[in-house]
Amino acid sequence: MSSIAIRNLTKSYGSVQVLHGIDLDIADEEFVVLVGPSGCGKSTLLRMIAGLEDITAGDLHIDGTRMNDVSPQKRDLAMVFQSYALYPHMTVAENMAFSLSLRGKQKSAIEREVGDAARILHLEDYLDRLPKSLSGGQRQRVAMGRAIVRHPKAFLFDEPLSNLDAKLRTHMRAEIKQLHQSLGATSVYVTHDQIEAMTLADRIVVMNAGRVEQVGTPLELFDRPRTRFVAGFIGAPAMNFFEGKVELNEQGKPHTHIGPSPVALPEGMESQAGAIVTVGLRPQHIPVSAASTDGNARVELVEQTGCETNLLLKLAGIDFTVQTRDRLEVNAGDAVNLEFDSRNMHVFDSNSGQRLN
Amino acid sequence: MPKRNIRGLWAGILVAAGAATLAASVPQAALAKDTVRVRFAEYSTKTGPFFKDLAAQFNASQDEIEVVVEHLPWPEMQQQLITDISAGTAPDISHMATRWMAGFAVDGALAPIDDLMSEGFAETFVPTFLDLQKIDGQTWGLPIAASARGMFYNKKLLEQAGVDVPTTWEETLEAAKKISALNDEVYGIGVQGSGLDTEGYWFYSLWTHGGDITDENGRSGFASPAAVAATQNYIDLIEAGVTQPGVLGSNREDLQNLFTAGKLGIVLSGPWLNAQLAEEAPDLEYGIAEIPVATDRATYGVTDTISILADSEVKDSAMKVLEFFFNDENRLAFGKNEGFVPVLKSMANEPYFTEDPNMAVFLDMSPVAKFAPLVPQWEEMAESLKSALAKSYSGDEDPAAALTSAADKMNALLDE
Amino acid sequence: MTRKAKRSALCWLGLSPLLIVVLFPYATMLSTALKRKDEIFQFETTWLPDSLYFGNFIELFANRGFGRALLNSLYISFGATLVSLAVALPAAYALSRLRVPGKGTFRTYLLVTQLISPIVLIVGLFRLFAYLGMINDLNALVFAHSAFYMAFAVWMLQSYFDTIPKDLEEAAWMDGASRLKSFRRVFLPLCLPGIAVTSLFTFVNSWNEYAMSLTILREGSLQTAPVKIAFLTGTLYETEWNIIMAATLVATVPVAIVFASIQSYLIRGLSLGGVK
Amino acid sequence: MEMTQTTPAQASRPQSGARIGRNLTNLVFILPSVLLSLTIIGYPIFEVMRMAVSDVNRFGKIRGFEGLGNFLKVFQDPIFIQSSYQTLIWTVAVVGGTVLIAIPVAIILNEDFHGRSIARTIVLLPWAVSLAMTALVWRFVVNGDFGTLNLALTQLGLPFNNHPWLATAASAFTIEILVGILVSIPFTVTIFLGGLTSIPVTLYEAAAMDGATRWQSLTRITLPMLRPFLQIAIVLNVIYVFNSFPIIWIMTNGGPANGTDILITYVYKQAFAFGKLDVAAAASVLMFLVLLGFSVLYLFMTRQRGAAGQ
Repeated sequence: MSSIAIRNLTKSYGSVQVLHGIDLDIADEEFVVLVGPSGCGKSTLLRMIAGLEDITAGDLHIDGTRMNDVSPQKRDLAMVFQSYALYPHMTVAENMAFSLSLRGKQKSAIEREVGDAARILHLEDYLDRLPKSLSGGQRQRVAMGRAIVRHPKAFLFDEPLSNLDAKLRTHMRAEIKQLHQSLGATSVYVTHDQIEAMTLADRIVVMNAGRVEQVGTPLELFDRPRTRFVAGFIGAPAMNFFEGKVELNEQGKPHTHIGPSPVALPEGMESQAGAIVTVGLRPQHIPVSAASTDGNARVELVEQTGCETNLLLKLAGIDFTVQTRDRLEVNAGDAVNLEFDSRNMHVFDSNSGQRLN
Repeated sequence: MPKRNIRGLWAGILVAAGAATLAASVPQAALAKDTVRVRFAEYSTKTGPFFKDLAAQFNASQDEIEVVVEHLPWPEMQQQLITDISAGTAPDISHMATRWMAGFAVDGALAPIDDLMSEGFAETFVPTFLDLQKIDGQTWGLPIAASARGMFYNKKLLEQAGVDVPTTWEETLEAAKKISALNDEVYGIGVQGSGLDTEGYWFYSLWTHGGDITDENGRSGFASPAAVAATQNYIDLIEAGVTQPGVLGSNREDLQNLFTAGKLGIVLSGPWLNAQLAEEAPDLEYGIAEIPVATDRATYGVTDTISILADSEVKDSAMKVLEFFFNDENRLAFGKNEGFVPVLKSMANEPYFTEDPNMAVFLDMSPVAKFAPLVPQWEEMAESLKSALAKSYSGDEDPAAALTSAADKMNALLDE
Repeated sequence: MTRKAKRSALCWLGLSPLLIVVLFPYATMLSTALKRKDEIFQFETTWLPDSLYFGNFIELFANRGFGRALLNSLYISFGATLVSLAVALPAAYALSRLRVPGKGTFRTYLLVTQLISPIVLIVGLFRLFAYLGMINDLNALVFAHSAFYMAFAVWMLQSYFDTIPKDLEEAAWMDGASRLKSFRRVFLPLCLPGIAVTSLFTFVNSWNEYAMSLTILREGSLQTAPVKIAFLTGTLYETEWNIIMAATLVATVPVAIVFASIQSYLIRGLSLGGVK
Repeated sequence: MEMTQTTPAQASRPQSGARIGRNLTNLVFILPSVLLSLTIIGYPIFEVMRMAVSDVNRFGKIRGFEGLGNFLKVFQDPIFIQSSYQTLIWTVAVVGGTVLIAIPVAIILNEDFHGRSIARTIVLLPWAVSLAMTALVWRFVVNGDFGTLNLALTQLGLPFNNHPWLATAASAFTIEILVGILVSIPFTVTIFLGGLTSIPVTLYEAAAMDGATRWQSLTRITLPMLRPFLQIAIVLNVIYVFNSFPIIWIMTNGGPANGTDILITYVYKQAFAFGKLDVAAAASVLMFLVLLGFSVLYLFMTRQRGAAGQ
């Protein structure tokens, strides 16, 4: 297994630049997830690592060797495609054995490897089938198996679960995680699904518009998103934001307003009075209680998920989402009380989007 | 509910198809006068216009008959005629090769014209040529074109090689050797090995060696000693390397083109080549002599026929058209146009034929002209002969053996 | 970019033997068509004519009626394409979408119609059209060609139709469109590429067809371009190569232009159709 | 030509009387095509069948019943046997050559390169000319003394000054086969290009990741995936080439010494030169049976193989 080092990697199509100098280090045996909205360049980055896209500028090192001009055949990486890209004219066993047979491995060795992979992936009964007779989940497993048998330097995953239904996706997610734990393979995984990113990754790389917004462990990203974009992207339901002007009270403590009511801001913020900031609060971090008659917010919609209740609220013309585990007896139109705790606040510069606290 | 719409769609298709068919089958307006359809094949680019013009003259000259002329290329003529006759859409008068006529007559496609011809008309023809149109005493057509064959030689090449115009096959071989030696791209004599009339080229040698197509018992003469000698004569030329390369790939036109380009010392051909040379190689100096001799003087007489079809409903009118075409003036014009030898007695004394040395030789040879037999299966016999010749010329098979199998085939066909 | 340039060079190099063989006859045609008749058979052959001579082309159109022949060919090819589409479209639709008794038999039947060369059938074909009074009728060729080329059209269209999801039509039915309307408004527009390709195949086949046109159209003014060209070869004692080459060149140009303009469309139509 | 699968929903629906009626109504869709081809092709086929078992004069008039006599005559004709053998060579060589050339050509034309559309158009060009014209032009090209082929070869310094290409059966047949291949390439390349564009790009990417070289992905991905297209190209080309008349007829007329005759030229000669429409009809029927046998066998075999892979 191997480490991957990416230095100032750039990609342009003609005059259009789609990746603007990416720097990233992936350690041996690490599971890194590239996440971001569609069009952010995450798949392009993955395909550049794979060698399927040319590198316009910058360097790619795998195990310390520069790989920019090495063809994908020689990079010894395995990839699981979104469409699985199973060879339709080969059986499951042949699909999995393909790379080994290309390398001229002995038949017995190939059989053993394929057999092992099939056992891990519960595919033993399907080895003689053609891909078209398999279900989506089985095809996905075959695609995994094709990668596993090779013992490559690293696994690359390009949104491998996006074609599966929700339940299967959760299940396969767990399998991939377990597989990684047992194989310890360096993995780069592209997805637009932040749950997948959170659950799978050792580290997450959040990308936006061809740039890396933040690299960190799932909890770092959740707890201390470095930019407003990351804050909004990670976490479900998405973080609530409201804008306000920073004011200092007599004690010199910063606060702002939502409508008429003042809201305390966290202390130690790198911000001057009068600056416009964006304040973020996760729905889980806004305590809510049913109010008698004149609560500060009005309920617009109630969503029950069984375990949690999501409330869509309006407060001084601003939409808020709040999640609570309490069984509140509220209906649309009712008034509720919200509390804003400055300890849970994420404050960003409204212009640059950079974190201020 | 979908049913109705399906019906609508179907009805639409039907209406469209019906309209098209209707438009297609509007009958021709009935004509008060007889329409005579005449079909010609083209000898040269002049043939079509010539007959169109003739038809116009005829139509202008009277009110009872309307001549309509169609013309077809030779290679398609036979197939088209067979197809037409089989479907009953044949013209009233059709041009054809005389060698097809026997088959057509035997299978009842042609009308005998003896009773249709007006008094004295038959006597205007050179008897040899009209006799060729007769089977079992009935006349099945008129000889529209007649040609004899002669030896064309390139004067300059003969001069350069220092040889006289050969008169025997032995002299021809010697002359051809000397001409071939002049230049890599000059060949002594052309020998035809493929395409239309390949067998005719062989007949020159056959008859001048004293052989014939059928013997005195009416059996095949393809394998007679004279026939083998005649074949050996060409094989000797080929083996001596004095012919054009690739005899088996050369058809009549290829030889003519070689002669036109000045690459060929000697070629055996017919009078039409005069017309072609005048147009395409006006500077070429050439002469025409009799076909070289081994034992006998001979030439190949070929006619083409124009016949009235058995299915024609206007045979009398058709005959009138033919008689117009065959009046002295029109025949002379046609003969001059295409370079054919006279078929009418009246033409024989025309200065055009007697004074031009390039035409006179053909006329001189007319008395020794020989003809292909008028048998229904002639085409098939000729095909097997061609095949035997190809095998002999290429050296793939002994000529005697090859010719014997062609003779067997001919005899079998004669017995059918 | 340089990589693509290198690849381009390799591709052209790989194709060059074939391209040379394809273009060679065209060079020959051009060379010969620009020569005078007496320049063709000379002691030394050359590629270039003594001087550029366009008389053959003028002769072709002014005196040989080649323009008329091209129009006849166009009429027949368009007609045959339309008629064969008119019958092949519903048949292919039925094969792809509907329950029809005897589908397998129909498929075998289509194959059987392709197994016999028209040349073999010429006598019967001629008798048929003679009976229908359609000798010397361009429409006879329209029907004959469409009958012979229809089977291929059905195969192409059916395999194309098979790739179009049934949902789309069903959606149209739910929207209240009748079967015919959904066929016309939803289905047909979707299969336009397939129809275009099929039309092209039929058109080209009809444009090039020789034996049937020769037999059924006897009148000079009704001949099609290939037949006209053959007639130029047809005199007994000589072939007018200069005129023939000019004619062949002229007959090629329209089709070549059509190819060039629609070739990407052609291949897209085919790939989606996936002739299977 | 593959059977469309009946969907389970369709299959499980009960066949009520109304449904059967509706199915019959659906016949309306295929009826026009059947009627059109039945009249125009069916009648001539019937004529051929009838003549094949009759004694017929040269104008197709039936003189009597012949039974299998015409077939016997055909089989006793050594030229028929020779032509059959040559037809086999002709068909196998032309179709085989076409496929072998069309595959790499299609693969190259499927690459993204400068001037691709020009190259594609040139490759399709032979399609724009009728076979008869192509054959005619090639007859001129290979003419020994005046043809442009020898002119070009001589200009390249090769000793082909006046080489007679059509003078031996072997050389003439080779030239004819090459021309046959040339004119079959456009159709075949088009079919293959259609097949190639239908192979998803990700398969090649997957193969590259699996370590396949370009050659390996060609032999192990492209070619197997082209198989259905290959099959259809082979079946259709065999039918067309087997029945292809103008090239041989115009270039050599079947000569020299019947060395380039194939069955269709044999039939043509019998019918229109020798006036033996009955023998020609019998030979045509045999040709038809051979092709039918081939098609059925081939389709059956490929379907079997396809089924075995499931």
